[in-house]
Amino acid sequence: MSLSFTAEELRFRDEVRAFIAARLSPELRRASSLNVSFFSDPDIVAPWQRALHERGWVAPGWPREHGGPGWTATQRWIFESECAAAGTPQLSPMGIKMIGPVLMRFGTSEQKKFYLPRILSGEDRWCQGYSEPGSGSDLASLNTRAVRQGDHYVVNGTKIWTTHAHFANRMFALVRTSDEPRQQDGISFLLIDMASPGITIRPIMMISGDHDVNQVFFDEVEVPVTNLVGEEGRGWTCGKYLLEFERGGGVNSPKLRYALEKVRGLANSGLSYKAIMLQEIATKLSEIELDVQTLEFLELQVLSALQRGENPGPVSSVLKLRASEIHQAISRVGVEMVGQNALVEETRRPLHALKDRPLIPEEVLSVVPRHLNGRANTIFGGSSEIQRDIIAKQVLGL
Amino acid sequence: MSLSFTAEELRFRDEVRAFIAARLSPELRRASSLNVSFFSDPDIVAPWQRALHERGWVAPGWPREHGGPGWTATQRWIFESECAAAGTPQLSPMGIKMIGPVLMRFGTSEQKKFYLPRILSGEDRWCQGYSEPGSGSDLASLNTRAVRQGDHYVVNGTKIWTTHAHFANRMFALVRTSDEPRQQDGISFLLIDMASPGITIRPIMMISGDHDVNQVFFDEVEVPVTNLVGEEGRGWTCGKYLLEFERGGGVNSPKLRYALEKVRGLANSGLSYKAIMLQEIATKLSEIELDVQTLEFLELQVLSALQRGENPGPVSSVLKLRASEIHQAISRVGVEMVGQNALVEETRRPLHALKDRPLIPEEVLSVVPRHLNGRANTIFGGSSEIQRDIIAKQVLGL
Amino acid sequence: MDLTPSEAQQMLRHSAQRFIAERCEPTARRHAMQDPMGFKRENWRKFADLGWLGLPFPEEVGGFGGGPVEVGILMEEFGRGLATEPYLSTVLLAGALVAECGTEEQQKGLLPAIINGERLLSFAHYESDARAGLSEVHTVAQRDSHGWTLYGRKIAVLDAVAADVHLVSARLPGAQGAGLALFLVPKDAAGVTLRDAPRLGGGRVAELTFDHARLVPDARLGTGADVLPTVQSIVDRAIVALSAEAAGMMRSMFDATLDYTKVRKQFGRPLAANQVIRHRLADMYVECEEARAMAARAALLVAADIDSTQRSLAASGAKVKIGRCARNVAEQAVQLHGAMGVTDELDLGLYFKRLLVFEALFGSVDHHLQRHAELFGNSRAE
Amino acid sequence: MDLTPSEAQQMLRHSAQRFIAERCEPTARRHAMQDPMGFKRENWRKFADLGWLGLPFPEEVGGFGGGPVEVGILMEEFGRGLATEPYLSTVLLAGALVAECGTEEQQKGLLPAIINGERLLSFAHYESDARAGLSEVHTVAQRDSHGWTLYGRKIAVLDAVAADVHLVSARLPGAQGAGLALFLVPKDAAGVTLRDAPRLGGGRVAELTFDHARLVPDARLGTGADVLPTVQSIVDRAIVALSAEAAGMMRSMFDATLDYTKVRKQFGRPLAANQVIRHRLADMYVECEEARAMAARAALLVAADIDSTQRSLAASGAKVKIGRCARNVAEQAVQLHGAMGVTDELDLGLYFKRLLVFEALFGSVDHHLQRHAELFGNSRAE
Repeated sequence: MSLSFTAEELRFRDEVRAFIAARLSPELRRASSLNVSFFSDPDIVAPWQRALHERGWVAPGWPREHGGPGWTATQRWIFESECAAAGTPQLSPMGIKMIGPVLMRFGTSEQKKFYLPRILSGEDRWCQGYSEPGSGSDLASLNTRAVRQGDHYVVNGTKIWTTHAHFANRMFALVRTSDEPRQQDGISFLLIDMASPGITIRPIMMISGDHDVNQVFFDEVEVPVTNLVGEEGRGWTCGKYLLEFERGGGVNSPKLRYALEKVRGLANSGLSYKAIMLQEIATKLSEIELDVQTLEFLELQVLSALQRGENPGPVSSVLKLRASEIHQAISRVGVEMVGQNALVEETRRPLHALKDRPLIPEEVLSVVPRHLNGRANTIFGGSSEIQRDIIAKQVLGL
Repeated sequence: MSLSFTAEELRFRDEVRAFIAARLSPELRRASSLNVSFFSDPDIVAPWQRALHERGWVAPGWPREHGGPGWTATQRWIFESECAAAGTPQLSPMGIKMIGPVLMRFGTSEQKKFYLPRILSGEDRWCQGYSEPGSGSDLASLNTRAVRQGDHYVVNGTKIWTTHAHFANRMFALVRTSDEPRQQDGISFLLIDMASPGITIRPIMMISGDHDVNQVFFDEVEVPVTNLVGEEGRGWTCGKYLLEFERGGGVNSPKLRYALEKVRGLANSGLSYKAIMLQEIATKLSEIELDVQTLEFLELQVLSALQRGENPGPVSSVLKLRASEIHQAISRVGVEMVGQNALVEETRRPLHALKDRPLIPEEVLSVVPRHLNGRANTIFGGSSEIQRDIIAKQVLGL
Repeated sequence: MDLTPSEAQQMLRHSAQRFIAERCEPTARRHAMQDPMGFKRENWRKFADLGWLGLPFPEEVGGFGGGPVEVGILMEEFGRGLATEPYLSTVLLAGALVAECGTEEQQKGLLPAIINGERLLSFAHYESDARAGLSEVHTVAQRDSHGWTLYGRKIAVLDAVAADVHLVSARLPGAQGAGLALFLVPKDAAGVTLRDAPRLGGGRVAELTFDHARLVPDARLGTGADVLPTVQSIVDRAIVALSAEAAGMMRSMFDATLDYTKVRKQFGRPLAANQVIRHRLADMYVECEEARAMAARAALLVAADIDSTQRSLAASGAKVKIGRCARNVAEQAVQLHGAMGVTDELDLGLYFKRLLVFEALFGSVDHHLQRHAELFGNSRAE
Repeated sequence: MDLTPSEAQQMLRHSAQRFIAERCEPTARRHAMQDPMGFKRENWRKFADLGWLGLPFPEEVGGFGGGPVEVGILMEEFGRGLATEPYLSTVLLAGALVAECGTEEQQKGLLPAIINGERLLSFAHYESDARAGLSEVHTVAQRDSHGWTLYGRKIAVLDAVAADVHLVSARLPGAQGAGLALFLVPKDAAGVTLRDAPRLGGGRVAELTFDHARLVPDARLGTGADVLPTVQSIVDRAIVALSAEAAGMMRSMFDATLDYTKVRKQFGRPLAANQVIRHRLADMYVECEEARAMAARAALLVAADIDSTQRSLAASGAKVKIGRCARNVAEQAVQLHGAMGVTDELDLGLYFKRLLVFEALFGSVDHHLQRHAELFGNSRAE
């Protein structure tokens, strides 16, 4: 057992560092650092994705045959760590980590050939149509209907919490194609062109003032039958596969470390009245540091199992649970440190494009919105309560 | 609204203080201070109860007609506070606060005339026969049977967690006298002479080494029918009344304050390496102090409602929940403060009667056993989980 | 010892509840929050009509002689309804300082106008390099034959945009050494710059810059004593009042959550059917009760004749205990609302943000915990 | 980067698991705990036979050249079975100090006898007025022509009653100033008094008093350098080893609780049917995994070639993180066992007490958190 990287791995790390140093402009770095949402704004993502695409590094987890770099698990770890440490923009996972893997597994060869390259190039921007107003944690109870008429499905209903629907040109969605005794059995997986007539988008504002999520309405929207992924009525299988990917596929500790370093930087600066001098702040930062170290090691254990070709098992719920809690702890201590500067509410977005000087320094400006948006960490993508249910059931066999 | 005592109340407080100063000997105070169990040992209690009995102060909550002092709620509060602050021995609640009130409410006049004075004098020492090995939180499922044969019930079965059964000469018990569709309906409330043939007591040792609780076995034990309290089959009503008393009747904050003051004394002494100098200890003590203040005010609100003749409602679960948690917080910080002196395990009892000098100072000796016994605070008398169930149901209407 | 509210106290609560129900229902509140001043002037006039603006002032100057308990009752109801009127800044901070430190003339000139709702004041004290200690003031006031000149910058000035007069703390260089003084600065005084922004969860907040700001000779509040102890006392009282407000906000968040979890269904049954959620609601309920108890206790103590250490202990204690409870109730309320909880479509987020303001105002929970530990240790050691 | 255990590491774990299953099942363990020495000597011989007593020593002195990772594997299994053998005191503390500081002669004289199980050592360092800092030593050793004389008192000496030799830290007055030295004190040396007591959750603990205790000239360990840095290093390594042991204990408590809540019925269904209990078990499971990860991480780091700051950070970090997790798992395990959990009828209480010992040994969790914050801040500032 060893925590050290091999010489080869160290060479790879240097290569990644050199790439980032060359391609991440100071403007892009600043804009990315001022991003307060879950995902970076498209205008930040686009130039960075172009740079990665030129190098073939857009989708670290994809196999070579589909345009991935064919990296080992350790290489992927190194890449994610270096990107996080440098504060690069975060590419939307909805194409690369969600629909991409689903298509590789369940898609027809036409679907793969058409969609996968467009994900890598950034030509397609995807959103996810899962939750509905009455079906949040209880996803299988969804009600959006797709009725087959000739070579089209006609879709009626509504999806909610649709992140970046207002930027996306495509949606993958779970829809009900029949009523079966077991709710899961009547669900199908459809790819929907967001330009289709009959789609309207209602923005949902976050308490921070951000516009990330939306409600999407479908009124007699026609979707070609060729846009069905997998078999009709078997969409739940694709959906579950994707959810597993959403929960477990992520490597979170490097991003948490980046967030923690930012807060630590604040603690060491006059912007927080040098809060690090206070024992309670210094020890809180140490406690969070230890939580990040622990999560990091748990993630490395998963990676090590993957590298050996083993299945790491249902550990993804553990990782999601802890990552979301740590994320909130980081943003919370940030708010504590900035004192009465937390009183100022800045709802204009994006922060990096503000023209006038805000009332509080730029480094402080993102602290409160990040904390507010961070409340969603333990809710979106399977709430902490759902994760504990899963651990009790799947890990502990209860 | 006012938190201040009236002149009359202040005079009463002085009277109580003078009494304690006169009657609480240094030996008794030391022995009481070294007591680590829930209840004081009988050899500590007896002399103190005699002193109180001479003055008519054994049962602060009892009405005058039954030998109580007829105090107002505020006077009771003052009395409890002063006793706790002085560290007097704690009289067993099982006679005074449990069976006494039940007999006043449900007993025959013969029962009242016979038993109540013997509670006050200390001639009778009671224990409670409620829980059974298969019936803890789910009390109504109890199985100990009492079958009527002529003018006797014949009791068979077993009770567990019977505090001080080995010191008691009487037990009040819930027994099953018939099988009804609703389990509660077949239960009766019996008074059992512990000297009856067929009773055996098995000690149950605590993890601290203390012997407080027991399992009691009944093998064809004869109990006169005159020892039935209330109607046959209606024992659940008496039992519930008593549980309400057990949970809500208590005033806890003065005892918690006494425990906290002891720990604070330790923190200010060399025995904890003057732990108060450490910010984390000083702030922990402040946090607990604030918790005690809050509980105290909640208890005073209840008292104020009682004084107005109002029913304070189902608040007793809130008080029990918080008091037990605060108790544990106090004992825990004690253990943290004594450092490596916590390594020494002293299981001999009672601590005040140890003949040889123990390996660690006397003031430190009780810290770990108190912490170990304190784990039962959130379990006995209705676990914290049960209290939260009750709050959700009875207070929140869920 | 009697914790029964008096009839007058009950009436005060009822009138506050009526006001909140009528004028702070969600639509009206959102509307008020959009106002450039952060509140509606007609509500302020209503405050005056109801006698609230004079509540804590002595009867000699036209007030009603109410104390911390009465102020707590008002603030708790303001919290429940998330009122955005500048009661804290005009009445409880600046107004109280005028009443405590002002000359008779200054009191007569200002207090009646505050009480009848004509004039609004702000209290400008904190500076950008001060953490929470009230003595960290670098703004300087220089005396000359024409009056005073002020130099410095104040941050986190509550509701300054609506104020007619800013009450500004400053140091006096020279003879008086470490002493702190307060100055009445008209909003349109030369050399005063105001930069205003929305405040988290409602109301406004500003930065005030004094660059060679010229003031008349009697702009100084009072007769020359160091005002720091009074500022400390008024801020402690403000913390106690804010504690009651926080307890009210918590209760509203709890009630909303209780209702939501009863109605919202997942997996075919209400959320509140889940034991985990039931227990969490039980804990939130306990915390709401604890917060309310602690706010009432602090108000009663401050209302009684206690020394400054006991007063500071009561204020810091309330801030810590209620701060802890508030954080958990606020976070759990959002969590139990699920995705809806993080959107601006409910009012929950406004309460969440206002409770962050409670945490941030006048020193963090950790600051007050440390202060409590120090004062408590000291007071025990005596 | 590869976290797969080697085959040798897997074999070591299996042999430890076999030992625990055979010789540390509950009855045997209770029996061993009643022994006046706190453990069974035949088990110690078995330790020798299995090569565990030589595990961390270099091959030159007859050891097996194992490192912190291998020690961690043993300790984790010891923790699972709550073994009471004095492995920590004899091998990981005193033995390691002899190996690090002893002269070649001292090493040759002691290490083989430790490795073959013939001799036991204790490490006597802490004193009654020392909190956790390892430099707070007041015991004094005076040199004269006949050898050394020792004055002082040591507390919390683990397993001293079974030791043949005590390794005692002392200050040297005079020329050498602040330096710390270690002395080999035979158990029957004149002027040495041992008072022994049971240790919480198994094993023994003693107080050693040295009143004019006479020692031979070569009783001093090593060649004269200040041993404080080495003591610091060995204690850090001991903390890392104890962390693995704690992770093992936590897992056993968790397993027992999981089993109990599946079987125990209340209100007609298993306890584990309650969502509140299921979620709590989920959290306990996560904490067990976290503790195990953190113990493994610390062992791997200390095994690698890191500087003393990084080593101390790893040790303090493990103590803090595992201390927090252990407390919660231990408390919840007792709580979920209900009344049974607080009785001595189960072994749960023994684990609970041994985890208290883990918390108390070598400085509290708070102490190590503070130490981590200081070292981490410093190391970042460089």
